[in-house]
Amino acid sequence: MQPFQPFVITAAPLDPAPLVAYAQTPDDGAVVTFAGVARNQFGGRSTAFLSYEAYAEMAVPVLARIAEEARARWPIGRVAIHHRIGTLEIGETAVLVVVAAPHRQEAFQAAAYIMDRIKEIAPIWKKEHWADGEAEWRHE
Amino acid sequence: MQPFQPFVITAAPLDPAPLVAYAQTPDDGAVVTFAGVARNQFGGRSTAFLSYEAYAEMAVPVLARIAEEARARWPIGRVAIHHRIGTLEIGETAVLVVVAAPHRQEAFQAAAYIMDRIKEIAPIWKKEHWADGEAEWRHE
Amino acid sequence: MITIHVRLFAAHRDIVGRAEMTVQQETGATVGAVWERLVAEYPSLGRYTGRLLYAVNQQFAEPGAVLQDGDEVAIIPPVSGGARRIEPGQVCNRFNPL
Amino acid sequence: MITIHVRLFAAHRDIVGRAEMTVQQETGATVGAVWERLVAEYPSLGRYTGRLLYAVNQQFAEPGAVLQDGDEVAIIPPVSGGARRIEPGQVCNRFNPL
Repeated sequence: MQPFQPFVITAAPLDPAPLVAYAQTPDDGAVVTFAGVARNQFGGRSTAFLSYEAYAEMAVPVLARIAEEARARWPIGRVAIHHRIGTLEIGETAVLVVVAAPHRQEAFQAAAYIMDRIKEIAPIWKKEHWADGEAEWRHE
Repeated sequence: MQPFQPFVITAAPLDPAPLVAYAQTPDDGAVVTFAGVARNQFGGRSTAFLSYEAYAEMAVPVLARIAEEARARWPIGRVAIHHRIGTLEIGETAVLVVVAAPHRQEAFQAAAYIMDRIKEIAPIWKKEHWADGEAEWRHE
Repeated sequence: MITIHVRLFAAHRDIVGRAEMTVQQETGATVGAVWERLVAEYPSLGRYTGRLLYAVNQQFAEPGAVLQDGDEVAIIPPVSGGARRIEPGQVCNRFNPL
Repeated sequence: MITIHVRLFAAHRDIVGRAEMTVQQETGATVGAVWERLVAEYPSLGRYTGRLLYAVNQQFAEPGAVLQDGDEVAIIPPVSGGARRIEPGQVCNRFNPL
């Protein structure tokens, strides 16, 4: 069996359980799991589904780098980040971020920071497919 | 089958999956799960295990009240809080807080707030059983 | 006289040796009076004065709340703790109105 | 002359109609020069100028970075977004040193 990979870009559905199992160690009192999920509308306009595309060769090391940034800022333990690509139905998970830490404040802060940084620099793009049939990249 | 209860005090091990399934709706773009877990030491002193006790008749409505406080402060969706009592080995989950929301910032803020409030007012107490055989309630 | 059911938890229960007790109080007695009586009987409870929450019939109550015959008074020692950080501007009153 | 492999993504790929292309540039050409050349050929890319990140061989690079023969240049349009709130005092430079 392949060892668990903490930083992954995948077309397969995401499950938080293995990320939590990897991240949590006996030193940790807090584990924060963030799931970013496909929602049914944006700005009042109905969404049919989403698609995600990544520059995967670069996105994986960027996710690892973002985790290292967080570890340099807060006393946290292990971090795992899995991001999905391809077509996502409403309710499906696009990204999972798991941060384990001795204390909860740092786990929350680091998880929020990691999500902000993913939205800033990870080379992953989202296309909104509206219910009316139009579609647009969300960086338009 | 009994319907899912969002606010629970239980002696059974905790699993986040049903809380997430309950909390997430098609309106939500973010689901934050916080797990508070038994860690192996506090202040450098080794912990053997923990035990939790609750004033359960009051703790369940207090958890519901804390969720309502959070919903009054931030535009969030559903909240679920399960707290375990009894004996917990290192690594076992003592509390799960799940917050779903349209946007991630509010989900993070509400989850952190809910944990702060649980620590302030929920009538639930933790006893630390040290590896050296001593034990003390953590409000000592 | 009124009859009050008292619930004790965690370290308080260890000190008193009981999780529940029934006490007789003067008519018009307050929650705080129940606590003072407990401290008089079990002086090692005294160091918790000022660090408690109280509940009457499972609702948070101030020490000045007047009791009725048959009320259940819970003495709520400081809860399970964990390092809490108060952020600038954060609301930290213990009884936020909904 | 040097040969540069260009990677295009998302809306850029839609505009250009290709995910990858190979271009010849003058020796000493910069990342920014590759972008300017793309904009000259596909003017509707122009509105992304100033909102991009660049990478050379999968490492973030500034527009002034000088290219070597065989480099892979990725044009990284603004990423997937979502409302971001900048908190007071929050560090929001895009390239935090580790």
